[in-house]
This record gives sequence, C-alpha cells and structure tokens, in this order.
Amino acid sequence: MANQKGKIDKLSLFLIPIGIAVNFIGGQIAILLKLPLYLDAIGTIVVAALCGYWPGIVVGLVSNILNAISSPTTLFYAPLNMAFAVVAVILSKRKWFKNFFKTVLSALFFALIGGGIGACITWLVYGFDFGSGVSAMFSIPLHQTLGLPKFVAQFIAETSIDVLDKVITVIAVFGVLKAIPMRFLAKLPLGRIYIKDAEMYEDDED
Amino acid sequence: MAYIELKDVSYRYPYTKEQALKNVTYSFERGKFYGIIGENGGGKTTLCNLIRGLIPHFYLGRLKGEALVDGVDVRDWDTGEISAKIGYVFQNPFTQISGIKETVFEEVAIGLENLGVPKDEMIERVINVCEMLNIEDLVKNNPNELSRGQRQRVAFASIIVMDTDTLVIDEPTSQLDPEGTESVFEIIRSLKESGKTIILVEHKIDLIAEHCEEILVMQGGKIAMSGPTKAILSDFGTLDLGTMIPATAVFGHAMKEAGKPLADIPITLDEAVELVERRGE
Amino acid sequence: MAIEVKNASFVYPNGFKALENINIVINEGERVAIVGQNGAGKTTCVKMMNGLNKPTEGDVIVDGMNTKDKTTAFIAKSVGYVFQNPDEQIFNSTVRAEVEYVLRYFKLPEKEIKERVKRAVQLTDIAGYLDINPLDLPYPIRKFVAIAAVIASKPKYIILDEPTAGQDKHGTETLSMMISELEKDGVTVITITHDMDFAVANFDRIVAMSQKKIIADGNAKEIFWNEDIVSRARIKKTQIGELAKRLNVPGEVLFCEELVEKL
Amino acid sequence: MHVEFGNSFKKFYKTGNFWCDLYPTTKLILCFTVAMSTIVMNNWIYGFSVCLFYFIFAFFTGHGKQFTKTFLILFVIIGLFLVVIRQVGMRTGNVTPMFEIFGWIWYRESFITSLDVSSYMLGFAGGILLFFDTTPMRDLMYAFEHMGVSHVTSFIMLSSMQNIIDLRKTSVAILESQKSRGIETDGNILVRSKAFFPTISPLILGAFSSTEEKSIAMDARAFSVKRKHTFLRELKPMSQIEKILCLLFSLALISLTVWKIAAALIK
Repeated sequence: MANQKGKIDKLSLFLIPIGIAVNFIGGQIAILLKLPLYLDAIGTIVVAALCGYWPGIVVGLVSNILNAISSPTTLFYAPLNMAFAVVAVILSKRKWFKNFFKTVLSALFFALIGGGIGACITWLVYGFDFGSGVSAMFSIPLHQTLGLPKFVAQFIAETSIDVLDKVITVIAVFGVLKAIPMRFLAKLPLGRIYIKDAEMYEDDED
Repeated sequence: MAYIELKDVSYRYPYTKEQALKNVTYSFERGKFYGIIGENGGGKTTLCNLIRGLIPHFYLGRLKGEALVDGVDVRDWDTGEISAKIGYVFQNPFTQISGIKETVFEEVAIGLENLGVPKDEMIERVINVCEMLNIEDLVKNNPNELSRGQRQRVAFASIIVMDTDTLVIDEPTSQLDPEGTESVFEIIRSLKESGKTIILVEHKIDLIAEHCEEILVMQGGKIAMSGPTKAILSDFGTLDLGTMIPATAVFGHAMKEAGKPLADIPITLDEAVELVERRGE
Repeated sequence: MAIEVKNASFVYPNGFKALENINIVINEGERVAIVGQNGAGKTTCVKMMNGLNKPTEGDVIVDGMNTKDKTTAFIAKSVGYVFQNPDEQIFNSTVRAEVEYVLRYFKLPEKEIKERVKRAVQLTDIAGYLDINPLDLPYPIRKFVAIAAVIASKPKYIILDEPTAGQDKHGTETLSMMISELEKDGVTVITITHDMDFAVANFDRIVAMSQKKIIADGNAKEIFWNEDIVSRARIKKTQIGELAKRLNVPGEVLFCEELVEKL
Repeated sequence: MHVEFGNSFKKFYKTGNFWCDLYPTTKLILCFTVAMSTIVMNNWIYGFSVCLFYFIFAFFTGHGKQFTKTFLILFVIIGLFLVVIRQVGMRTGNVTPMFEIFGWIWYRESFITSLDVSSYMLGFAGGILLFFDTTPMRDLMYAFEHMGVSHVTSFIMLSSMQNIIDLRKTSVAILESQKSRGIETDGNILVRSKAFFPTISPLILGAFSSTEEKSIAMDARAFSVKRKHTFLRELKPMSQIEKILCLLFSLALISLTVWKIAAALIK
C-alpha cells in the first residue's frame, strides 16, 4: 500500500533515526535505573516489526556504526543487530507480537541468535578464542570446570546473559506496539497487523 | 481569481468512521489573509493538510470532490514540488528543526540547498530573511539548543526563505510563552505586508482580530460560517460555534445589554478605546 | 495541613541557581496560580513542592513531612503533578488503561478503581474517549487524559503546568469547571499559567515570580494593577484590564461586568 | 555580524590543521588501511608500534586528549583483559613457562598470541577512533553525497546523532513525570525493572509520533524534491597529492595482504 518493493517509504525513513536513538537510550535508561542489562535492541525490533526488512536492518547496522565511534570493536557485531531485524520482521508478519506469551517466547529466539551469532563473531574476531567483556566471565569457568569446548562455552555464556535482557526487551516492544496510535499505523508498511479490527474499516465504501 | 479552490470536498482519514471534512466548498483568493478558527476536532488542521497537499498522498484515506491549488488537483501535485508553492509552519517548535545542522544559518538554508539554489544567492536570501525576522543574533547558535520561541522563529525563517506565494500557518503560538508568542505575532505582522496569501489557524482570537481579512469558522468538519473578520467576530452567534470572540466584543455586547450601546461592536483594543471615547463626546 | 516552602533555594547539579530563598505556604483548599516569565523559576518551584527537586537550602514540608526524607513517588500520593507535555506520561493503549494505570500499580480494589476513574473522567470530560488510544486523540484532549490520570490517584494537591495551552473554548470551560469541582472535593489546585484571563477567572491567589524569586503574592487586583509587578514579572494585563487602564476607569477593573457598570 | 558569518560560507570550510582539513575520504582511506594492516600483520610489535603512532599523531591533529580518553578505556577492556584471559584459554602449545603468579604459570606462547590478538584489536580500533575523532560525521556525509550517495543517508546518520541527544533529555523528563505519578524508581531490582516500561514506552511512542510532523516539516523544505542539491558549507575537494596518497596506501595494504596469504600458503 504505502511502499513499493525495495524502496523505503517516507515515514519509515524518518523512523529509522528514531529507532537508532532508541537503541542507545534503552541502554541509558537501564543505567539510570541501575539495571544490569543492555536493552540496546528495542529500536531495531520495533522498527523492523512495523516497517519491514530494510528499515530494520538499517537501524541495526547504523546503530553499530555509531557505536563504533567510541568503541570500534562493536562494528564486528553489526550482523547480530541485523539478524534481530530479520527475525523481528518474520515474527511480526506471523503476528507473534500481538500475543503476550508468544512475545515473551520470542525472547528465546533473539537470545539464541544473539548467543549463536555473537559467539561466532567473537570466535572469528578474537582469533578463535574467548572474547573480552562480560561473557568471558561466564564462558571461561564453563570451559574450565565443566570442560566444555571453548565455542560451546562461549555460546552458552552469551545466550544465557541474553535471555533476561531480551525478555525485558520484547515486553517493552509488545507494550509499544500495542499503544501505537492507529493514524500512525495506517501509514506504515506492516502497521496494518497492529490495527484493531482493521477489516471492519476496509470494506465500507462511502 | 481563486488561487485555492475547494469544490464539495469531503475527506475521511484511514481507519476512521467519521469524515473529517464534509462537503467543503470555498475559494481562497491570491494575496489575502485568512483566519481559520473553531473548536478542536472541527477540521481546521485537516483543511490545512489538504491545502498543503498532504491529503491524500501522505495521510491516505478517502478524498472526494475537487481541491485545486493553482489550478492543479491536489491528487496530481507531487508532495515535493508543492513545497515550492506552499509554505507550512505548525505548532510544534521541536519537530520543525531538522536536527542535522549545527548553526541556525545552515538550518535556514536547508530548503534552498534542496532546491539547488546557487550558493551566493542562497547566502543573500538567508541573510535577508534573518534580518526580516530579527534572528541576526542567532545565526551562529546551534538550532537544537534554542528556546521554543526562538525555534519557532527559525522555523518561520526556514520556510519564508523559500519565498512561496502561499503560507499555511497552523497554531504557531499554542506551545509558546507570551514572549515567544509576541515574536511570532511580529513575524505575522511583517508577512502581512509582503502580499502573500496567508492561511492562519489560531486560537488566540486577538491575533486573528488584528490581522485577518477573512475568517472561516470550522465546526464538525464543515465551514460553519465565513466572511469578513469584523462581521464574524462581532457576531455573538459565533460563540455558539465553539470558538471565542475577542473580549472587547463581549464587552461591546455587554454594554448594549446594559443600555449603554457603543456605535459599533469593537473587536480590537484600539477600536474599543475609540468607541468608548466617542460615546462620551 | 499545607505545603510549606521555607527559605528554600535550589541549585541544579550543574551549578545553575534556579531559585533563591523562596517562602510560601499553600493551605489546603486554596487555588493558586503561579505566573511569570519563562525562566523565572516557576517550574523549578513546583517541582520542589512534589519532591522532584529537593531544596539545596531550606526545607519543603508537605503535610508535616519533609520532602528530603521521602521519595518523589511517595510524595506524589499527596501532591500530584501534571506535566506540561502529556506525551511524557502517556503510554497505554486506551484512555481507560492510562487513567487506571497508577491505581493498578498501587493494587487498589477493583471497585475503588472504577469509582475513581469515573469521577476523574467526569471532571475532565473525556468519557467519550475511554476505549480510544490516547495518542489518536488531539493534543488538548491528551492533556485532559494526563490530568484525569493524576486526579484518579486522588492527591490532596494537584499541580497543573500550563493546562490551557492549545485549548479551545470548550476546553477552557471544562478546565474552569474541573477546578471548581476539585475544590468541592477538597483538592487544592496549583497552576502555572501564561494565560492571564484563565488565572484571573479561576484563581483567588496569584503568585508572581521573577528572576528566581517570588515578587508578589495576592489577589488578582493586587497583582495586575501594580505596574511595577506587571513589568517585572513581564505579565500582560487581561484585555479588559488594559482597556480600563487606557480609558482611565478608576477602581482597578479586571472584569467585563465591572467595566460596563463603571462606564 | 550575521552578514559576515553568512559570507564565511563562500570559502571552503577550514579548521587550520593540516590533517583535519584533508578531504574526509582521504582520511577514511588512510585510517582504514593502517587499521586493517594491523589485522593483516597480526604481530604485536607492529600492532603496538602503530598504536603508539596513533597517540603521537592524535596530539599532532589537536585531538590528543579526546583520543587518549577513549583509547585508554579500550586499552584496558580489550588489551589487558584479553591478555589475562588468554592465559586461561590456551591449553595446547604452551611449552615455555615465563613466570608464576600465586601458582598460576604464564607461558610464553600464549602470552605472545594474546599480545598479537590484542595488538590488532587495538590497532584496528585506534585507526577507526582516530578517524572519527578528527572527522565530524557531517563532513563524512558531505563527501558521501558528492560520491552520489543520497542525502537521505546523510539525514539518517546526522539525525540519529541528534536524536540520541534529544531523547536522552526526554528520558529524564519522562522519568520525572512518572515519578510524579507515584511510580517508584528506587528500590529492589524488581521495582526498578517495573519502572523501565513506563519510561521507555512514552519515549518511543512520543518519538515515533513526532516523525509524522518531522517528515511534514522536512517536506515543507523540499526534502523530497528530486533536483540536484547545492551545498552551503563546502569542503576543499581532494587534491592530486591526496589522491596519490590514497592510492599508495591502498596498494600497500593489498600487497601486504597478498604477501601474507602467499606466505601462509607456502608454509
């Protein structure tokens, strides 16, 4: 309706910078409330769920580029955010975000992807070994005490850290998608999914 | 000659039941100053959106009837190209700042950059507009750190610099303090002399009374009343349409009822002073 | 019972001094309008009354409790504050959910919630919008939704920040009615406003602020017919007041009926 | 004064620093090739030498303080941390003990590997950091637009950065607003987690709603008119010397890579 294939429609375009900023601010609010979480993917998921693949992917990618200005190694993790966007679009099209329990369940997907791709990237970037940062604190004991292979240890560590983070993330996404005003949804590519009784309005020609 | 012509226009926003405009017919003439007043939800902003070419392209929904801007149907106007014809300023002082420029001077020049105006001409035009709107002192400031009133003046400058022949101004002062409001009033005063077609939506009825030549009162998506400013604002019946009339007009009516009628119903302060003084003679 | 601000000053963490030695007592049942230029310190001052800003010097006592000893959320039960921008507060998907939100947060009984919401909705005249998404409503009505949410939490004092901004005739009338109804419910209303007609018509006590200080505190006539205060606080007389002044009508006229009578 | 300021745009924008006034693309290519070279080399002596060079060079560009601040943080979290972790991670190939800390033996092999890895991580990060410290985003976008990238891309990048600043302010206001409604933001983790939703939601909803107006406002300034744009603020175009420099650095990186791959294959 509002967009042609492969081209980002106007409103989605203006939503991209907001999505990017939300990715940053989510983490900052977490700090403000002293929550030990990242909460840095909310913008990506919401924009992807409403606007589709390209806008979501751009939000993910640019977020990482901007992050790289102060910490360049985050650049390597861009595929992660982009993958979140893709998954969010798929789930959104299947109406997962309209149901609270499915939404909470989706956190598991995001965490698995976060853990899987995250561990792969860490693996590659850090010369086939552990990375630095929080996940290393968990992955090394796993490797040492349980004797798990390094990659598996890294994967498990990254996934479990991610689960709680992503649960909070998707609940926030759910709340936002539920409260987006209709006049706004009407102009977004995937907005129709979230309009209550959309069909009711479609057929009555006046 | 009619510049903007609405013929039996009805419009409904997507996913709504009620029409936001109902059978509106009106002609806006070139070079006149129009005021649009009326209750909230009466269709004032929708009318602006229509004239601005945002309906139906941006808002989608269902448009019926004919709406011509400079002889071309709004459906056929390109949303980009129409911006060179009709300028638009609205209430929110924050969303009208682009957020991508670091000085007010550059901010004001955005429209000209987008239109491909040569640099020397661009600089000259921006300088002129800054002088006209008294924002010379702000040119080096970061537009993202200004007060609301200053932002609103920059928003005006950014549109006026494009030199469109029509300006649609939607509640420019509703989020400003008295000082900011006063500075916007001044801009509107100077615009009046520029000979442009101006369409102003405003709740501050004193401003309307002072500047507008013609008034449209919107109610329930219809033009409930229209005519010369004086006729509309001195009419007590206008109050029933969900809009204020100037305090001086209320005073004029009260005088009449108290058996001390003035020669006319005043709609501005100056007029009121004059009429009361004349009564004493 | 009262809000007492005693010798209070406030300096922002960045070192900016926003208030100097403020003294004011607002008693239960009063209606107070705070007027003055932007930057005079009005908002900083009311934020002190609900504990958002803890005075850097002096004390603020709300019904006997010092705001320094309590969290803002706790004081909010006594002093409700409706921010100027309703969008900084609204996030629920229907007006009803928005108004009920805090009541559910406090886990009040269902019956109580129903009653409170009913009253709040009635006072703000938003009964017709309960099942609509607040963000689908125009700005002035969203403002009423925000007000209703605070009224429903039943504070003893309600602070309104610029309630008339963008309101039409109906909206302004609703506000006037709401304020007098709240008075009947025993709620103290404090408002910050630039709208002098609104202040004169609805508030019997007007506090003028200028440059971080309270410069005058009295009834409308005392404030608006004191040229010194008017110019220092940079406020504008009402149109009728201005007319009376230009016509040299004696007796500090502010209202239409008075003026008609005197001519 | 405003006339003077306006006319200052008639000249190319300059900071007065030799490096900073190079064309953004030049800086990008130079920084990027040097940054990549540390990865290709994978050698701690080379990597750390480059890092040292970054430091000295950053002071030369007048951005030394800024660079040092961020780079030191990276140095701690990537450099030191990685070296320590590697001593735990590597189990095979360790033959030469170096020293012992409380019974924990550090081996020379794993120590060198860890130095190599952290040197290229830092070498890469430092190059990127140096580039962004000395090149404002708007300059980079200016160069991109001249290469034919849409002005929409510039808008997205620049507006995102401003949005981060603006939304941070808004989030503080929202937090205050919700506190004033009675929502607790202090207390145990559950209470604080609960406060997250009433804070983030109005933030996103408000920001989303504002895009509607933003797009209208930008449209009113001919944002979507399809014409060739002009630029008020202009940068000096790439000089011949800059072009040659870029070419040389790129060739050097390519030959280095080829040499490294060849060497690995021969082995």
